[in-house]
Amino acid sequence: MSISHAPPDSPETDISETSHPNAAEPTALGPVPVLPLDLEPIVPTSSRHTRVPRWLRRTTGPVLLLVLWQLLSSTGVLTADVLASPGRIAQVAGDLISDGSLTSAMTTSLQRVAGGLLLGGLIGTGLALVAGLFRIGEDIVDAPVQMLRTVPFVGLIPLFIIWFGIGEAPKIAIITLGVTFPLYLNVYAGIRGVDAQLIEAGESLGLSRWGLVRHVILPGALPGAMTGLRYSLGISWLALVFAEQVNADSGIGFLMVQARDFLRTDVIVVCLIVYAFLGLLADFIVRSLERLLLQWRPTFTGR
Amino acid sequence: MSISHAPPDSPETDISETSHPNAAEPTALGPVPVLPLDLEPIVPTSSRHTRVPRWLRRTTGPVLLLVLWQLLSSTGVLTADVLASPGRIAQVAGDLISDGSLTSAMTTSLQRVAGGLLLGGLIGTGLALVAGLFRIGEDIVDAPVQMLRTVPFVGLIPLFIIWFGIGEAPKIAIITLGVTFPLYLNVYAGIRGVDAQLIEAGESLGLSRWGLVRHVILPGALPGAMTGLRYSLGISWLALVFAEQVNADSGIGFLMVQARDFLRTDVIVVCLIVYAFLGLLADFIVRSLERLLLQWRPTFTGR
Amino acid sequence: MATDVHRPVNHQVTEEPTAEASTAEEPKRDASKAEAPRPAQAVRVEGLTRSFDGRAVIDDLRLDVRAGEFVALLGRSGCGKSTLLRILAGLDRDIEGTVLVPRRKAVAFQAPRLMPWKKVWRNVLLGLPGKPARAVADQALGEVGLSHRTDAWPKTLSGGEAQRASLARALVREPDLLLLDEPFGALDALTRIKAQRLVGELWQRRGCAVLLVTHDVEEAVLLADRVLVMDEGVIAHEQAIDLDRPRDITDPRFAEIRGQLLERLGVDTAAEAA
Amino acid sequence: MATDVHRPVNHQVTEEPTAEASTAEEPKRDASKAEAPRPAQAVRVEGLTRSFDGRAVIDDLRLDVRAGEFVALLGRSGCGKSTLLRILAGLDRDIEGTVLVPRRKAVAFQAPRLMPWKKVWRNVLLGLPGKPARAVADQALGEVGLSHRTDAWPKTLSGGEAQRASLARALVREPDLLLLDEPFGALDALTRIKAQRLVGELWQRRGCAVLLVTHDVEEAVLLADRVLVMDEGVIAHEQAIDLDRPRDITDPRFAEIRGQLLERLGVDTAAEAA
Amino acid sequence: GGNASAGTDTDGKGSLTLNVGDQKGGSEAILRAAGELDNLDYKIKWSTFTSGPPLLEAVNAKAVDIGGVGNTPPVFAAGADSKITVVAAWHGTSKGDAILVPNDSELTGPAQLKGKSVAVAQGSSANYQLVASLRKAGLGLGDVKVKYLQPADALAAFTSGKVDAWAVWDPYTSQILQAKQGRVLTTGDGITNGLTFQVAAPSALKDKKKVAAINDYLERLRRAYKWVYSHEPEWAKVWAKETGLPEDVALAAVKRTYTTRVAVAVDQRLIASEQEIADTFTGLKLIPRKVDFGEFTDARFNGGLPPSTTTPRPAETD
Ligand SMILES: Nc1ncnc2c1ncn2[C@@H]1O[C@H](COP(=O)(O)OP(=O)(O)OP(=O)(O)O)[C@@H](O)[C@H]1O
Ligand SMILES: Nc1ncnc2c1ncn2[C@@H]1O[C@H](COP(=O)(O)OP(=O)(O)OP(=O)(O)O)[C@@H](O)[C@H]1O
Ligand SMILES: [Mg+2]
Ligand SMILES: [Mg+2]
Repeated sequence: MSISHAPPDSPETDISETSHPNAAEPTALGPVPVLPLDLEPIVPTSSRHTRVPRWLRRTTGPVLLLVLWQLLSSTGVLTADVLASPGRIAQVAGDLISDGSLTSAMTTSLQRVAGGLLLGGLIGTGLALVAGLFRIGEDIVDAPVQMLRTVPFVGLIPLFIIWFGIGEAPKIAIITLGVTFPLYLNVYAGIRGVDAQLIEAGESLGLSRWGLVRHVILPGALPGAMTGLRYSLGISWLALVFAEQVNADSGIGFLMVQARDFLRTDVIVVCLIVYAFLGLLADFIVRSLERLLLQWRPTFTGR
Repeated sequence: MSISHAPPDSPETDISETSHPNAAEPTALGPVPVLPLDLEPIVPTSSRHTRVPRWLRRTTGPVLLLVLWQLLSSTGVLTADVLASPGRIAQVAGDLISDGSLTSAMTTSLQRVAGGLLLGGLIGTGLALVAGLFRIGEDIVDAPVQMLRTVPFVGLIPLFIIWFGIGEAPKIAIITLGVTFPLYLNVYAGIRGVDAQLIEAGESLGLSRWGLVRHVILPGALPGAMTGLRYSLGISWLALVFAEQVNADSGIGFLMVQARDFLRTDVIVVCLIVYAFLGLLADFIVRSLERLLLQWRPTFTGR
Repeated sequence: MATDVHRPVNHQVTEEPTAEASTAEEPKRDASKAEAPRPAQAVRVEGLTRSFDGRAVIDDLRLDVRAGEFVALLGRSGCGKSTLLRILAGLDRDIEGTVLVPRRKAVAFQAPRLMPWKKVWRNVLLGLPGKPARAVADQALGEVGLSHRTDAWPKTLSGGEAQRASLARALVREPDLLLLDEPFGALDALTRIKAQRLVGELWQRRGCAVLLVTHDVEEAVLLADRVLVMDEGVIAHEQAIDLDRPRDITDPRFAEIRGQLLERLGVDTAAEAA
Repeated sequence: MATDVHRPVNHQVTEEPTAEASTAEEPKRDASKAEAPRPAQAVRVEGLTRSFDGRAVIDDLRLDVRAGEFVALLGRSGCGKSTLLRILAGLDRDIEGTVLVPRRKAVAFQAPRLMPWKKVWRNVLLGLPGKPARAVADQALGEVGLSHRTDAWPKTLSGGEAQRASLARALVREPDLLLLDEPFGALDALTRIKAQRLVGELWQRRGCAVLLVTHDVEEAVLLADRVLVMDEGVIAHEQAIDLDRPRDITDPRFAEIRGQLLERLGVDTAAEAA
Repeated sequence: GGNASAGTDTDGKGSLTLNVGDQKGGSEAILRAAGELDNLDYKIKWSTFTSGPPLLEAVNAKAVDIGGVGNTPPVFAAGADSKITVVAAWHGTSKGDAILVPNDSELTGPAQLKGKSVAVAQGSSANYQLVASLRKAGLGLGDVKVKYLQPADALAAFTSGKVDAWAVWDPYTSQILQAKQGRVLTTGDGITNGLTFQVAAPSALKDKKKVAAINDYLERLRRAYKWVYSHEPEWAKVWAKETGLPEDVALAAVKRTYTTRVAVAVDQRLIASEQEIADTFTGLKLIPRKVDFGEFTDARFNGGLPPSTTTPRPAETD
């Protein structure tokens, strides 16, 4: 393990010579004389650009979408039977709200989603913990979950009807299923991504197995879990489209499927917009959670 | 910033005294005499348990599932009309394979999936890069994507038909859509999870913006991207169930939907099993990729 | 492959090394041991081998630390000091050989390894038995000069602050074996002296065994009962420091021991110039 | 809020500090400057302020470094040295005041900050212009004694190895301003001397300005043209080292300067005992 | 449930509960509109399904005792050997089953469909109608480009000109015609049997009390259908509200299809016409085996109903 000093004709000297021809032979007494350097200022951030509030900037995208849609509609590129104009849709939405069908649909669906989210959250995180924390758990749990997660809902509905009947149970089961897998995948990946050094530190501090999970592994897996949650929140509503095909007469998924069956394109679009808002809402919830739970995390925030 | 020394009656001394009553007053000359300690051995891993090869351990789960199924079937808990026995399913699968319908379905679907994965991969990662790397990109891209990702396929199919016709294009578009979002979410989260210190280091090394992306941000986002890929691989096949409702006459999704419409529970189960295998395959692919690309990562691997 | 750890304690190990067990590099087994006949052991390591990718970083190493002994460990960068510490802490079990350590251990790692998701004071309390009050953490942090940063997120600490937080976290544990991996490396002269004093005081009050990895020979001589030099995977040199405490840097015997150790580490003291 | 950085260079700043600009803590402006009349500047900092959560860590700081000058920066742990370095490196722009630095800078951070996904040698080459050959990295790593670990993943390096890799990564860049944040903190005595020598040689050959943050006063006096002591957010003390090079630790003037600096840092040299 | 019993999903009182599977704007709505849900001495628990196949899944799973579906889903259920039994039937015109073409299409008859693309929902009644219509015109399914599309998707394809024709049933037919988005190329008149069914679970038919309830339920349903004859606008209004269809479309569909339905017996002729459908699908390999549809019928609720070939009431629009 010796340190060799670069001879004067080493490749390293080449680099310096090509880039700065004035960097001449070293002297024993001090640095070589240098030409004046071009200095550049470090520009403080505060003087760089004015700040537009966050929420305003984030509405840009949706507003742009809306403007595009209105534009296409009014120029006739999108004809009414393809996609009704925002105005028309707003009117239909107004009708749906005033006759209470949209609100009641949302209420019904919300209950189902809440149930499914709760169950799926528990199962997904639970399985992820088992598979993430223990090798043996991984061996037993992971492969079946990886198999089940790609199994389509539609194929399972008949089985679910047989197993769970046609009440609320199969609907919640379907949502649960949808919620479970994204959470599982992300929490599992999160757990397996926790820095081994921190685990060691936790062990050396005398944390019990559960303490290690609670204080080290779960917080370390939290960023991953948040991504999973973001996905799950979306999926839980999407699963309604299937869940509410089974003996439902209200709910946003039912509304959607019914509108589809009776060719009510405008209602479909209203549903799509409701879904889009649910997506935004989910994002808002997760962002708020992240701000709260991940404030310890100094990471890249974009330029 | 002064260092105060604990007086003898400080709470800290309390701790030591309660836990080790023999830790008496400090002396100026050296440590206090101690009683013999109970030493415990550090047990080497190699002597702890014998190793079963990985693939064998991972098959435990699926095999257990299979055994359970066969058991339930043969004991009559699962009657044939609830879920046919593995034997019966194997026979149906055999028929489907021998008359070529399963193989041709897989070939057709595979092409669609490949197209969709490619497109969706590009779009998803592209959008994630734009939103992840630039604040302005996030402001414009993220909200619309968060909206779109929760929009149900079924509602979009009519629009896709109008835009893309009823050939292969809408099918690939649907798969693309399905693939895009998990990749987006995970790559975006991955980018935003890259350690700010490493970004700084990269900058200080004189990396160009693109160099920073390539050498720091993308590798840092890779673990997240892998989770996204795992999800996307699954979704791409799931999306077939919708995609192949649009003017398809072969494909695994078509087979599935057709079986459902014709109440062919046995065929449905065969399809489900095919899907389960696809899930395992996806997992295998991602695991291999991870082993290759994430070998630099010393993380928690379970006990 | 692994040495059976359950074999009866080999009587020859503790006090009277046989000819074939003592290496040529083990001179002066010495006075300090003679003072206390058959004292309690805090660490017993024998035939320890740890390889990375086939390269044995620790190779048939033997180490005994008496209970209450303060041992300093010197050695080239990369010679395996941290690896040895991790093994003693029970964190690396991919080993061959016998390792016996007390149950209550505390470690301050070379990198601070604070949990980024816990405020500094919570990091200090992490893993302590019972429900320790925040005051415990506040006091420990006060002792290392971090009173004003107890409520900070670890990632906002300066290098030295993080190192002190990590040190406080180890010291508050009151262990039987304290493993310190270059705990003062990132501290300025004054803070370092205070921290050294703090460790010295804990050691005296608690009577725990301490294994201190350091690159600062002066520090080693100042604090330790015995200084070990690690090289080529074994303890290549051992030096008892039989100076009275408190020790004086200006003592000529101090300078002599320091010089000997530096020479062992390959530094030609006369040529210390840039 | 921010000082306008585009104002014409204030002529009074460089050489003749006005009465109100020079603090009481700035004695001996000195010989070394007199040798080269109006030399080129490598760093100009004026009125620099950096606050975290309302606490000004750097508070109206003023700093000038001549091109080719070797400056050492001492200071209590947590006094803002790393913050200053990050600002000079252009990594922290949340500041007020004027900061002028050359374009070609290289930094060795306090923590190694190697990209964990790149083998050590790739880390060294990262960001170098052109397509540098691996030999360039191999040589740089060889110089810091890491020939045998060029192909390792950063996370498998020991603490000192990682620090040396980070140092090699900075040195290979041949910058006009070299910013080193405690680059030798985790190195044993011998390796440290070699690394110091390496930095000294690069400095002499390249003629770059160096700002070295260190806690080792001896090291500072050994290497620097000028030693700064930071305190309370400003450069509280400045000391030109006008000893001839190569410098001799045993020189009484050396010991005197060292003693003065230690005193500045709050260490009572007579009380250096545990 | 419907408007009256919103939130409860059950009607009537008593110890016995009849689980009835329904589709939106189906049995529950018509019974309620006709006032036939009063004075029930058993409970009816309604379950709503989006289409026939899932409803039959529920029947097969014994989750539903009885439910109403069109003429094709039972054939597939039989093909899958599901546990279902057809217990009642209505016969209406097949004018609602139509092959539609865009207004400006050059096609004038089914024979000209050769080489054209036709949208159809696989396994629907229209699927059979398409096959039968082509067969009558001397063509096979292979002579046209069949595009399997669900109605909502087919509508998009049809209106945007991606297909040349669309085989579909009411109310879609009425919707297209009402919106003047297309015209009828040919109807199912004389080609499809125009039947709709009530299908019960065999397990329910083994339960004496349930049989009695089913009998009563069918009686009420038959009365309700008769009620529609004289209350078309009223029924159309209810139906439109239930399904979200525009009222004019609903009224047109009611006149074209609904009011033509007469209750008929489950007899050999009925079995034969369903058998034909089954055989056709078996020929197309959509059903894996030869089906004996007779095994899936039960004639005990026929009472004095006329034979299944009874002419339906004439449609009021054309
Ligand atoms: N996981 C690993 N895989 C491969 N080599 C490793 C691994 N961990 C450590 N090493 C190597 O083992 C040797 C000893 O490492 P260790 O961290 O014990 O050194 P050290 O004595 O603590 O050095 P330092 O003073 O620089 O911290 C080093 O050469 C290091 O590169
Ligand atoms: N992001 C931050 N948020 C809040 N406080 C911070 C942040 N970064 C640094 N600080 C605080 O600013 C002060 C100066 O930090 P800095 O890292 O510059 O210290 P330093 O002089 O380098 O100390 P050391 O010698 O210990 O490395 C410290 O008290 C530190 O806790
Ligand atoms: Mg180390
Ligand atoms: Mg620092």
